[in-house]
Amino acid sequence: MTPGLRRLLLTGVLSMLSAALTPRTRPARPRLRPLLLAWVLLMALLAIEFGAAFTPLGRSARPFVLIPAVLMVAVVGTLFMRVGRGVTIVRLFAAAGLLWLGILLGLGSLDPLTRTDYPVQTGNPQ
Amino acid sequence: MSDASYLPHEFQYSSARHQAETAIAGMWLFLATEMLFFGALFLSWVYSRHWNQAGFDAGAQQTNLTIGTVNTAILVASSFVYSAGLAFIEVGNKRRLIQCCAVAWMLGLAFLILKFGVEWHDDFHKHLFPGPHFAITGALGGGARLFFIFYFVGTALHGVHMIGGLVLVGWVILRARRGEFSPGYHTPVAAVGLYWSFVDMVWIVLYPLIYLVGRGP
Amino acid sequence: MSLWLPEASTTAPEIDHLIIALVLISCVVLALVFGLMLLYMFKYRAGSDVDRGALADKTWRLETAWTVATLVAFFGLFVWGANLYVRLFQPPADALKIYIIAKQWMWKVEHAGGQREIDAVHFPVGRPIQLVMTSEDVIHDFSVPAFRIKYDVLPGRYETLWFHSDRPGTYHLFCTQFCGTDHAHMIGDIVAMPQAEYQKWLERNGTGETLAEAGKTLFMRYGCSGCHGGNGAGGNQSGSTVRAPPLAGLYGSPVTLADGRVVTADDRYIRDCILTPDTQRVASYPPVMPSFSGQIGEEDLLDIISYIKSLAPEKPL
Amino acid sequence: MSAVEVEAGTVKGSYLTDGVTLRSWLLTTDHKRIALLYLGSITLFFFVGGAAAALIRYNLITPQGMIASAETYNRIFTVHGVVMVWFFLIPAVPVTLGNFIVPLMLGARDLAFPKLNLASWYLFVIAGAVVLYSLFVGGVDTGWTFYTPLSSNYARGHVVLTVVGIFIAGFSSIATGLNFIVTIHRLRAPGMTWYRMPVFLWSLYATSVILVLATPVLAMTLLLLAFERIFGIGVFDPALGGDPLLFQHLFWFYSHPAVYVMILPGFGVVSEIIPAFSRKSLFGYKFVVWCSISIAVISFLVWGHHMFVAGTSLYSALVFSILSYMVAVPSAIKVFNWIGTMHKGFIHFDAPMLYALGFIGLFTVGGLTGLFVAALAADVHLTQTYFVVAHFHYVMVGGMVSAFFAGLHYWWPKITGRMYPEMWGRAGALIIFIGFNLTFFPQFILGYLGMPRRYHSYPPEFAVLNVLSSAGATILAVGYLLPLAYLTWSLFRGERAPANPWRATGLEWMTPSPPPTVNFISTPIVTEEPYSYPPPESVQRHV
Repeated sequence: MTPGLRRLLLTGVLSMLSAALTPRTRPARPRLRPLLLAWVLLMALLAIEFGAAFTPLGRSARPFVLIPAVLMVAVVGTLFMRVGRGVTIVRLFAAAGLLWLGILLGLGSLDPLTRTDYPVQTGNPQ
Repeated sequence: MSDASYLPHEFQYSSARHQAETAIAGMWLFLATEMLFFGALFLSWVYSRHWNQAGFDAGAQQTNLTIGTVNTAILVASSFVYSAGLAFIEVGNKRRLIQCCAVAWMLGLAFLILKFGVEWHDDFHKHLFPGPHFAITGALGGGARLFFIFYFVGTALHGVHMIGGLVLVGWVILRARRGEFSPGYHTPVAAVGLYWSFVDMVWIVLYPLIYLVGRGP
Repeated sequence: MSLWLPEASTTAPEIDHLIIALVLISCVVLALVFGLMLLYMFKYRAGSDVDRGALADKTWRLETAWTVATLVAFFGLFVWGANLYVRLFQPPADALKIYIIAKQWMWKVEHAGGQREIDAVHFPVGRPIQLVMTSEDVIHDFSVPAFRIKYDVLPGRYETLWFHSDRPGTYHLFCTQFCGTDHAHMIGDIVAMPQAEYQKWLERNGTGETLAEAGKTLFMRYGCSGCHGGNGAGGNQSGSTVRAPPLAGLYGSPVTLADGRVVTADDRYIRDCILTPDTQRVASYPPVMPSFSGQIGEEDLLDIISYIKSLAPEKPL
Repeated sequence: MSAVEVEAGTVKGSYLTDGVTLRSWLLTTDHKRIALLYLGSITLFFFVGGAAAALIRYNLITPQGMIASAETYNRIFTVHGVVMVWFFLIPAVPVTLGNFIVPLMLGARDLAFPKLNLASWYLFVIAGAVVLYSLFVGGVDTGWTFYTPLSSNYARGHVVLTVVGIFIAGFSSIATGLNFIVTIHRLRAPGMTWYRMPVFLWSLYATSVILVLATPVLAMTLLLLAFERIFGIGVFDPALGGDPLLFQHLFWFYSHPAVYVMILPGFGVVSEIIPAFSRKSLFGYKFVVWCSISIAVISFLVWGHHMFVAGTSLYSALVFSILSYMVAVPSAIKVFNWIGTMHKGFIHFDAPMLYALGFIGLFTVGGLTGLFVAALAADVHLTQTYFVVAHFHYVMVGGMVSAFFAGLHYWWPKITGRMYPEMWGRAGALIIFIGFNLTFFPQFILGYLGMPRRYHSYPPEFAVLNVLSSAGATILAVGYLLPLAYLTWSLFRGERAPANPWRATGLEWMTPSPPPTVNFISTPIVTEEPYSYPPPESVQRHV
C-alpha cells in the first residue's frame, strides 16, 4: 500500500468514527458528505483491485486481491447502509451474519485445505 | 423522528417509530440470511478452485475484465445515488428522492444490460458456456468448465437479486410520486436501500472471485 | 465381551473396550438421572409430608461442578476415541494390498497376482491387509462389522482401509452408504484364511497374468510408452521428441511438483497424474500430458498403477 | 407477573369466534389462528410420515422384506425422512406452540410481522403440496440426505420436484425464525427484561437463530443439486472435477444445526412444565438460558461429525469430534437442572408432566448414545448402522415428539378453551414411553451387531431384534393415535377451561382461555422473575 492510500483509508476510518459519534439530530441539509466520501473510497479501492489484475502474484497469493473487496464491503455497510446508526440489534444481526459466514467458510475449507493423500508406507521399497 | 408519534402504526407496536425501527431490523436480519445463501456459493468456489487451480484460473483469464470493472463502478454509483436519495427524503426533499431513485434504477438497468446483453452474449459467442461446444479443451478444460459454472450460476443468481431490486426501487419511485414519503415516514425507502446496497456488496465480492483471482501471469 | 459379534481383527477389541467404557458411563449417568427422577417423584410428590427444608438459593457452585465434571469426562473420551481413530487409518508399511472397485451393486476385488473375485474378499490371516478402494459410480461404503471397520468408497479417488486378522473365518461385508435400489444386496463375504490355504486359493484362481502384466499391455495400448518409454524409463531417450519423467522407481518415492509441493508417489498420486496431469505436474517437465479422464476404466487404471509400481529402479532396461 | 388480573367477563368472545368464515381464517394475520392452521397441516404430515414409518417396520419383519420391491421400500423411507424432518420435526413446536404462545408470553399483541407469518404458512402449504405431489407421481429413492452423485446423476424418481418442495419449505422456516427473533427483541411487554423471559422464549430465540442462519445454506445447496441434476454442472461430480464431499459439508452445515431446531424448542417446553408441576422455580435459570444460546452457536461447529468415515481430512475429523463433545455439555447441564428443579418440589403428575418426564428419560438416552458416535473410533463401527437410527430417534422422536405432546397438553386449555380428559392423557404418555423404548432400544443392539441402515432385506441373524422392534412399533402407533382421538373429542365435549388451570406463572395464563383476538385488553406490566411459584409452605396449605 502506498502512503497516499494509507492516508485515504485513515481519513475514511476517521470520518466513519465521527459520523458514528455525531448526535442523531435531523440535519437541515441532507447528509451527503459521508456518502461522497464513501464513493471516493470505493472508487479508489476499485482502482487498486483493477491494478492488482495486472500485478504478478503467485497462484496461492492471488486470493489476497480479495482484501480491497472486503474493505469495500465495509465501506458500503458503514456509510451507505449506516450499520452504525439505528437500533443496536441491527449491528447484532450484521455481526451474526458475518460470524456465521466465517464459520461456514472457515470450517468448510478446513477439510479440503488439510486433506492429504492417504498415508502411504514411508518405508521405501528401495 | 419525534414528530412521528401521531403517525398510524400496527396495533402490536407502541409507536410508528417503534414499527419503523423494527422493520429496518427485520431487513437486516433478512440480509444476514442472504449472506449465508451466497456464502454457500462462495464455499463452492473455494472447493472448485482448490481441486482444479490451473484450469480454474485459465477459465478466469477468459473473462472480460473491462466490462466487469465498469459494471462494478456502475453498481457502486447506483448504490451511492440511492443512498443520497434517502438522505434527501430525510430532510423532506421529495423531488430529489424521486430523481435519485430514478438514476439508481437506470444505473441498475445499465448493469443488467452490460452483464447479460453484452458480456453473456460475448461469452456464448466465444463458446464459454459449459455446454457441448465448450471452447477450452485439453488438460485445463475441466477446471475451466467449473470456473464458468461458477461464473454463470453466480452472475445469474446475482442478476435475479438485481431484478428483484429493480422491482423494489421501481415500487419506491411509484410510492414517492404519490407523495407517500415524508421525513417522518420513509421506512420502505430505507429498507429497499439496504437491500439495494446488499446486492451491491454481493457483486463487490463476486468481482474479484470472477475477474481478479485467476488473472495474472 | 462381544455380544454375538466376533472380534475378528486386532483393532476390534480396542474399539470394543471404548464402546464398553461408553456403555458403563452411560449406565452410571442413566442410573443417576432415572434414580433421582424416580426418587424425587416419590419423595416430593404433592401429597407427601416430607420436610422440604430451606431451598438452596445459590446454584452456581453446583452448576460449575457438574459442568466441569462433564467437560473433563468428555475430553477424556475424545482423546481415547481420537487416538484409536488415528491409528485405525495409518496402514502399516508391510501390508498386503488388495484392490476394491465398488459399483451399483457389487464389489469387484482384484489381487496383485491377477486373481479377481466378486462380492468376496479372500485374504491370509496373520499379516496386515490394506485395501485400496474406489467406486465406478456413486458413494458406497466398505463395512466389516466383525473387524469394526468402515469407510466410504468414493468415485474419482482412492480411499484406503486396513486390518489385521488372526482368526480364520467368513464374515459379513456390507455396503453401508445408501447407493440406490439394490443397496441391501451389495453384501459379500470376507474370508480370512490360513497362509497355506490362501496360497492354494491364489493358485486355484490364478489367471496366469498378474495385474502388473495386464497393466504393461495397457501401458502400450493407451500410448503411455510413447512418451514415458517402453519400460517407463523416461522420455527423450530413444529418439522421442517429448520429454516425460521416468516412471521406473517412481512408486513410493518423493516427487517435487511444479508448484513446489513435495508429495509421495502413491496409488492416489499416480491415479491423479493419469486423470488430471495438469494439477500434479512434476517440476521441470512441460505440461504436455493429455488427461485420460473418462477414457480409462477403474480396473484398467489399477492394472496400470500396478505395472508402474512393479518398475523398480534396479530392473535392467 | 402479577400486574394483570384475569379479565374474564370483560371480554366477549375470543380469537376463535371473531369471524367464522373460511375467508376469515385463510386471510387471518392473527398469530393464534395461524398457529391453528399450522397445527392442522403438521398433523397431516405427521400421519403421512407415520404411515411411512409403519410400512418400514412392516417390511422389516422378515429378513427378505415383506414389501416385494426394494425400490418401493427405498421410496418409503425417503418419504418418511423428508416428511418427518422438514414437514413435522423442524416446524412442529415453533410454528404451532411457538406461534401461539410467543406473543402471549411476551405480553405482545401479535408477532412483529403478521403478514409475513401468514405468508410463511402459505409457503409451507405450497411446499408440502409439491412434496406430496412428487410422492404420488412416483417419489424419490435417495434417502432424505440426497447424497451426490447418487441423487444428481444416478437416482431415478422426482428428485428435482422434491428438492423444490424442500427449498420452498426453507423459506417458510426463515420467515418464521426472522419473525420470532425480531419479535422477541422488539415487542417485549414493559418490565419484561431479558432475564424475566421464560425459558421457552429463550429456546425459541435460539431455535430461530439456527433457522435463519442455516436454512439459506440449504437453499443454495439444493439449488446447486437441482442444477447438477438438470444441467450436469459438476460442482459435486468427481468425474467433472467437483467434490461430492462439498455437498455433504453444505448439507450438514444446515442439517446438523437443524437437529437442534428440533430439540431446542423441546427444551423450552420442558423448562416451562417441570417448574409448573413441581411448584418451584426453575433450578439455575441463567444456566439453562445460556445453555440454549450456546447450543445454538456450537451446533454450527460440529457438522463434520457426520463425515468421520466419508473421506474428509484427518485434521477436520479431530476438530469436529472435540467440538461435538463441546455441544453435549450444555445439553447435559440442562438435564441436571430439570432434575434439580424437582428436588424439594411439590410434584403433580398431570399429563403434561408425564410427557415431560418421558422426554427427560428418552432424551438422556439419546444424548448419551450421542457420545458413542462422537468418539471417533467408536463412530467408525457404529455410524451408518441402526445404532445411529436408534440414537437420533431417541433424540427426535423420543425427545422432541414427547416434548411436543407435553406442550400441546399443557397449552391445550389455553389454545382451545377446553380441558382434555386427564386419565386418557396420562395413559397416552405412558403408552408412548413404553412403545417407544420397545421400538427403538433393540435397534441399538442391531446397530452394534452391524446391521446397516436403509436395508430392504437383511441377514437372518438380525430377525429376532427386528421383529421385536416392529412389535414395539404397533404399541407406539397406538400411543400416537390416542392423543389424536381424545384431543379431537375434547374440542367438542371437553370441559370448559379456566384461564389458568395449572396455576402456572407466565403472561399467557393472565388472559382468558381462549384468549381474545387482541391477546390482552390492557398491556401487561411485568414485575417479577419468571417461575415465581409461591413458597412451598403456602402451597402445602393450599393443597
